Amino acid sequence: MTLSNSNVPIVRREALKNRLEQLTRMVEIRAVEERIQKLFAEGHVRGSTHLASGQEAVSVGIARSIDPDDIVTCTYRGHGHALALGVSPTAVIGEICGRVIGCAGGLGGSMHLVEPEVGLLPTAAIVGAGLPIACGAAMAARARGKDRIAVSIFGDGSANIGAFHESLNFAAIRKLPVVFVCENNLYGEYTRIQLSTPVEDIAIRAASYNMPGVVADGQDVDKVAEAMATAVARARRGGGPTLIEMKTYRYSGHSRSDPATYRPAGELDAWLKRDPIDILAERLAGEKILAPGGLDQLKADISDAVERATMEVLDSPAPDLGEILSHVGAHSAGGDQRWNFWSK
Amino acid sequence: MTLSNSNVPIVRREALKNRLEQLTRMVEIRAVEERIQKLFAEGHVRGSTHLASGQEAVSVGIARSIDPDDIVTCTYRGHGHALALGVSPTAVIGEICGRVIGCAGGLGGSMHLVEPEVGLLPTAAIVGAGLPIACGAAMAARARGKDRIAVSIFGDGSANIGAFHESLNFAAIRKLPVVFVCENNLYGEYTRIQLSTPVEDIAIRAASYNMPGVVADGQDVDKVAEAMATAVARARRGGGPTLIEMKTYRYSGHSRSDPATYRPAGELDAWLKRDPIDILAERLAGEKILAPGGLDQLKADISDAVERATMEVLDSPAPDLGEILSHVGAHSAGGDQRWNFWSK
Amino acid sequence: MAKIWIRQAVLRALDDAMTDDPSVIVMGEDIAAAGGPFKVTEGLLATHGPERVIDTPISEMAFMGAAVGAAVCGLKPVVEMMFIEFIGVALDQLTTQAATMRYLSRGRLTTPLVVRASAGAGQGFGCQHSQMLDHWFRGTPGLKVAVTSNARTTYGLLRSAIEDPDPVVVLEPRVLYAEREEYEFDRNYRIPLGQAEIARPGSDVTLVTCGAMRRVALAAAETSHANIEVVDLLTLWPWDRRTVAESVVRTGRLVTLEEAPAGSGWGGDVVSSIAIEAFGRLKAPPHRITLPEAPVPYSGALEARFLPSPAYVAEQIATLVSTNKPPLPWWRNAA
Amino acid sequence: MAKIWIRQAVLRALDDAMTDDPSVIVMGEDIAAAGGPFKVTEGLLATHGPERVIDTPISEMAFMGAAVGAAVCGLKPVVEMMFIEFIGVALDQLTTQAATMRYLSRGRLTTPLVVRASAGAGQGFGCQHSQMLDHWFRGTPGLKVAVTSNARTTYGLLRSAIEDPDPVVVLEPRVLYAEREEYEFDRNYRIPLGQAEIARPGSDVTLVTCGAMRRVALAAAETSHANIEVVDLLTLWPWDRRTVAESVVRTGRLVTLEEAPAGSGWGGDVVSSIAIEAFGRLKAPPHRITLPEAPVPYSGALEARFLPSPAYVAEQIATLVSTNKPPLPWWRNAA
Ligand SMILES: Cc1ncc(C[n+]2csc(CCOP(=O)(O)OP(=O)(O)O)c2C)c(N)n1
Ligand SMILES: Cc1ncc(C[n+]2csc(CCOP(=O)(O)OP(=O)(O)O)c2C)c(N)n1
Ligand SMILES: [Mg+2]
Ligand SMILES: [Mg+2]
Repeated sequence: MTLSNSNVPIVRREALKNRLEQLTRMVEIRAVEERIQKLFAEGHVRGSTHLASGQEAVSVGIARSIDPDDIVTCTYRGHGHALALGVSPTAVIGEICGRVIGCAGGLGGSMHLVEPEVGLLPTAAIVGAGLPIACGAAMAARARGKDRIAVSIFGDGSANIGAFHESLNFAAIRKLPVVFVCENNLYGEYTRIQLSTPVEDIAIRAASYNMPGVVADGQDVDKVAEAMATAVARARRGGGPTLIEMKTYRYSGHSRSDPATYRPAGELDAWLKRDPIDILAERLAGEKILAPGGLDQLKADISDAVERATMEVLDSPAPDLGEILSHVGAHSAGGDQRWNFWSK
Repeated sequence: MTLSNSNVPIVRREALKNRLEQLTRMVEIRAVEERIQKLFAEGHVRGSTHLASGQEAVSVGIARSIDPDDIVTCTYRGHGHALALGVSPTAVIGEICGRVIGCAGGLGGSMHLVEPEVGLLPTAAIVGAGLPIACGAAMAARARGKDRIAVSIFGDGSANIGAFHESLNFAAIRKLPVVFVCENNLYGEYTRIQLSTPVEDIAIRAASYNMPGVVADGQDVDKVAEAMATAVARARRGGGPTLIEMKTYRYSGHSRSDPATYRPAGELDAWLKRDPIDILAERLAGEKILAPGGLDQLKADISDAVERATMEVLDSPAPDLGEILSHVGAHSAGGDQRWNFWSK
Repeated sequence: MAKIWIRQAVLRALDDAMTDDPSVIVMGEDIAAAGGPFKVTEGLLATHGPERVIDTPISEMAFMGAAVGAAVCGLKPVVEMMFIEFIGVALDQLTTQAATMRYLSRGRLTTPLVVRASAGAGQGFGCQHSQMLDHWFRGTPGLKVAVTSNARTTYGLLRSAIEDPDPVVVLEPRVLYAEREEYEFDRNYRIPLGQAEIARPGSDVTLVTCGAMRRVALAAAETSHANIEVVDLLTLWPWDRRTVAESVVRTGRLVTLEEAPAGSGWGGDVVSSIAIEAFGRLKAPPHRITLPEAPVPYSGALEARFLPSPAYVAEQIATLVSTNKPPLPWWRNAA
Repeated sequence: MAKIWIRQAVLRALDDAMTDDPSVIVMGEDIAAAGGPFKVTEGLLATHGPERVIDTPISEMAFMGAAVGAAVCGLKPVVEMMFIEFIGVALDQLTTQAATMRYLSRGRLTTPLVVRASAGAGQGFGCQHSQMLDHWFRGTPGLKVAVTSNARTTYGLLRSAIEDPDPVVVLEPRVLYAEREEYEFDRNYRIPLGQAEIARPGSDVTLVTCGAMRRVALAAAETSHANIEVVDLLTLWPWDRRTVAESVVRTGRLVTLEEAPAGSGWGGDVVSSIAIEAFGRLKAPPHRITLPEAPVPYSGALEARFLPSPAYVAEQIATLVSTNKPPLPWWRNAA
């Protein structure tokens, strides 16, 4: 029932134009995150890993709104975005399990997913780091005379770091084609936004840069896409940057085994009632795109596919030890295989 | 005719309650800046020096509005603030000429004036550095159960650096007793504010932190003091921080020999018509505090006093070479002579 | 003796310091209500209250700088940088502001603050969360740098750092937090900053190390034919020249074991100093065992190879002792 | 040969690089319309236009990071950090992001960017504007560091740095900008990164140095009784082990002259490496001439004493050669 069972990022990305594929991808993201949680418990994931179950509509809404040759920067909470942008479950799970099959060959891990083919720069483990980098990508696009844009995805807690402020100002003054997407999932680590941020809507901070600031419903993929479309169009026609705040929620804790006991009782349940997958499934059912019982079938199919991907990963080898020194500089053994963003 | 010809910082500071002394001090600041410009030309000033002629009302307006045991952080453009807060012309000029008589014994130079006695921490040469430090001073005041506050003075260009954003957010979320004073003199180095900052009033950025943002006329010392009074009272009673933007102008270039050719014709002249010294002198004349011809006399007297201070400086020795290693750590020869901010 | 988690040593040091000195405050991200990302500050909030145990927004520049201001004005802030890499967005406040405060005020203002941070590799946190980065701080006039290596040194160094009148960086190898050790707390125990310790006496080789590498060195010494003296530097700046020099004069051989690539490791300064001071008195060339010049890999197999193992250290030392020539590192052999 | 200001060498290197390669852009504070705080970018805006010569707000994190993003996406940004200290608010973007980009993408993404900055002491800019700070960068896997020392090396290093496929920091001793020199531009001239040069041949002592200290070393060599070979490292990371080692083997003596305190200077790595490689082949202990461990003083008399003078260097070397013992630095003699 999945439309694209390709592992080729660009094919997966193009497939997102299809409504059903959008749902499929959201289900896939959820399934991958759940599998990763299990892989973590099984000892296959080292360090830390940051799940984004509950935030799937943001990922898919962004990915379907931009072109594969637009550039995206993102944080460690990037599994869903990577999958939505086109990275295959095998490449994502593979990276998180440190296998050669991973999108960074196992060198990066959960916090560092990457796929130049669909514009995804290595996701950054430092809060705020992606915002200035997106500004630079936008500068490059403009310098090349292309109408490509850059998107930077970050969390609510990241809106308090200096790089946020500097980047928004920088992009505004240079009218750069950037869309800043703040995923407001109400928490930065274990801290509720109210305890770190004295305003309710991050979006109002756009006013400090004379930039549009938009609040969007991050649980509804169509609302996400709608907000994105305006901002993307504005950026493409040279109108400058936009700040979009997606109101969303992460179902799990911040990372690894965080049980998220700091959340008030009932909060998670309330959000589960607005589950992004259910919202889209219901809409597609209404539009007769999804058959009755179709969602369950989809979930089962995807779950199988993710399980197959997981097995493929677990069967695949760890990177060769030579990799340690193969990609440090141009002098390294790996040599230059530089991606050309402007070949098309 | 000067009221305080003391060199004792705290005495100079207390004297500022007097209206005429406020004018006197502004005249003194102007005279010192002019003398420093000359000293620079004469080869007595090394490195760089940043004059604030034209901004005297901000300095005096702040100093008269706060207590000597409040804490102030400030930038390299700090001669006027240091003088207003109570540092003597000898100590300021002495520091700028690298003499032992300087307020930092000649170790710091023009960018690093200091006087713990009146709460002035070493002025910082790194843009934005003073804002977080002021937050910490405010934390210390609160921890000590004192109603002291901290004031951080910085420029318009500094409102684009990360530390500005982080500090305002930090102060707001902790309701710290800080007053953030932005001296908007229209330029950061050689760049007009419009080219670096996409909003006209820096003050509107306060909204990003749910903090009052106030625009004040920085050329009128009474308006400066009025804005300060509200913010200071709010801070003292636990109401949290305020951002005040002082609209002002620097008559000279950014530093040293910058001829400021980037300024549009007529701009300086327009500002000279709203000279802060003239504005206050006129008001004091109206209030019969200043006799007819009093301003000229004052200028002459102060000019003499500054010349005497300069001569004292030029007669005084360079610091002993032993100073190089005397104040690096507690282990250094200079030992601990730590100022106790809480002795009173 | 009780078995404790090493992270408890951090907690006890902070707790005792806060009890003994009301001017001590701690701040950082999620260190208060949540008890710390590594649970090393658990319970402090309840004991010492929200004005002394402070959760901050994700704003390293703000809270690092606030620590500077608070320190100048009479508090003793202990700042947690969760991962030492995060100070990459706030270095100015520590090395340029805090470290010059005393100087710029001719001794009238000081910044008695501590930056504690988890550091180092070994757990698969990837290349942006696994470095030691002591080279960003070492040799900065006005700043001290210490590295903990077990429960006792954690407690002893942290207490000294908090009592120090100047700014101190304390790096805590993250890999140690979750290890258990026999240790009985003694609240009067201190390790003076600037003082190394001989972790294991020996006569053939002086192996200078610190942090998580101390255990690697000790394990290597156990299996080695050479009689290895292990010196734990404890403070990287200023480091204990006398202890190292005396040991080297005794053993005649100097090897460093560093968790950093050679270009940024502390061994350059240590080896050069000893090579100068003990010129002509060494039986063999000094040798540095370091990381390869590469980011820290994520994958477990790679990270295990990346970090020196006891067997590798023992082998390197055996080659040095038997050949009197510095052995090649594994990555040059392999290539 | 024409006499030029050394700052003109920066300008020519940038101008020629921009002409030769349309992907080169320059950015920084006041570098476009105003021609640069040190006037090293004067005229570039007129020649190359506002999309390639970019004035930035005072936002080091933003424009340093923008350079990273632009580099990854095909431009070659040259960023001016007016004073190297300013990167203290933006270090993350260079050392943690740019330097790991190639690694994290297994060679598919690279960041060919240059950070140029004025650095060093000598002009009374005070302790927050007078450091070299190369230790913040040196030894960071994926990053190179070079230091210019005259008009020719400025041109040659900058052109190579801009052509390098990886990120490079180029430190330009500020004190040199305003000096004049005979120099004829050759737009094909390059100094390969990683290659040192013998600035003056000699037989008694190898004096390794770089940056503004090159002139001090050369002046010392002129007056010294010892026949001093002066090696200008040019690239501090990776540094040219072969040139240094061969020179030391020839002269039998190694002295470094560094514009940094010993704890952070590059001499630690150089001296330790040579002490290891040339073990037993040195006639005298190596020696490091460094700055004292203190912030850079403002006052002219103090700063003059703070920095090594040719006479002091010559004297130190004379003592080394005549006594075969490393001489004490002036501040230990004086105390
Ligand atoms: C500069 C920096 N400071 C702190 C951290 C540690 N950290 C990692 S994730 C995180 C919370 C971020 O919260 P938010 O921006 O809301 O993103 P979310 O995790 O909710 O997606 C923190 C503090 C970091 N990685 N980088
Ligand atoms: C982090 C940092 N970046 C750049 C500089 C160089 N710099 C010194 S003053 C200045 C302009 C500051 O402008 P503004 O904040 O408006 O203050 P003003 O000088 O007008 O008082 C700049 C860019 C610096 N000192 N620190
Ligand atoms: Mg969040
Ligand atoms: Mg200004």
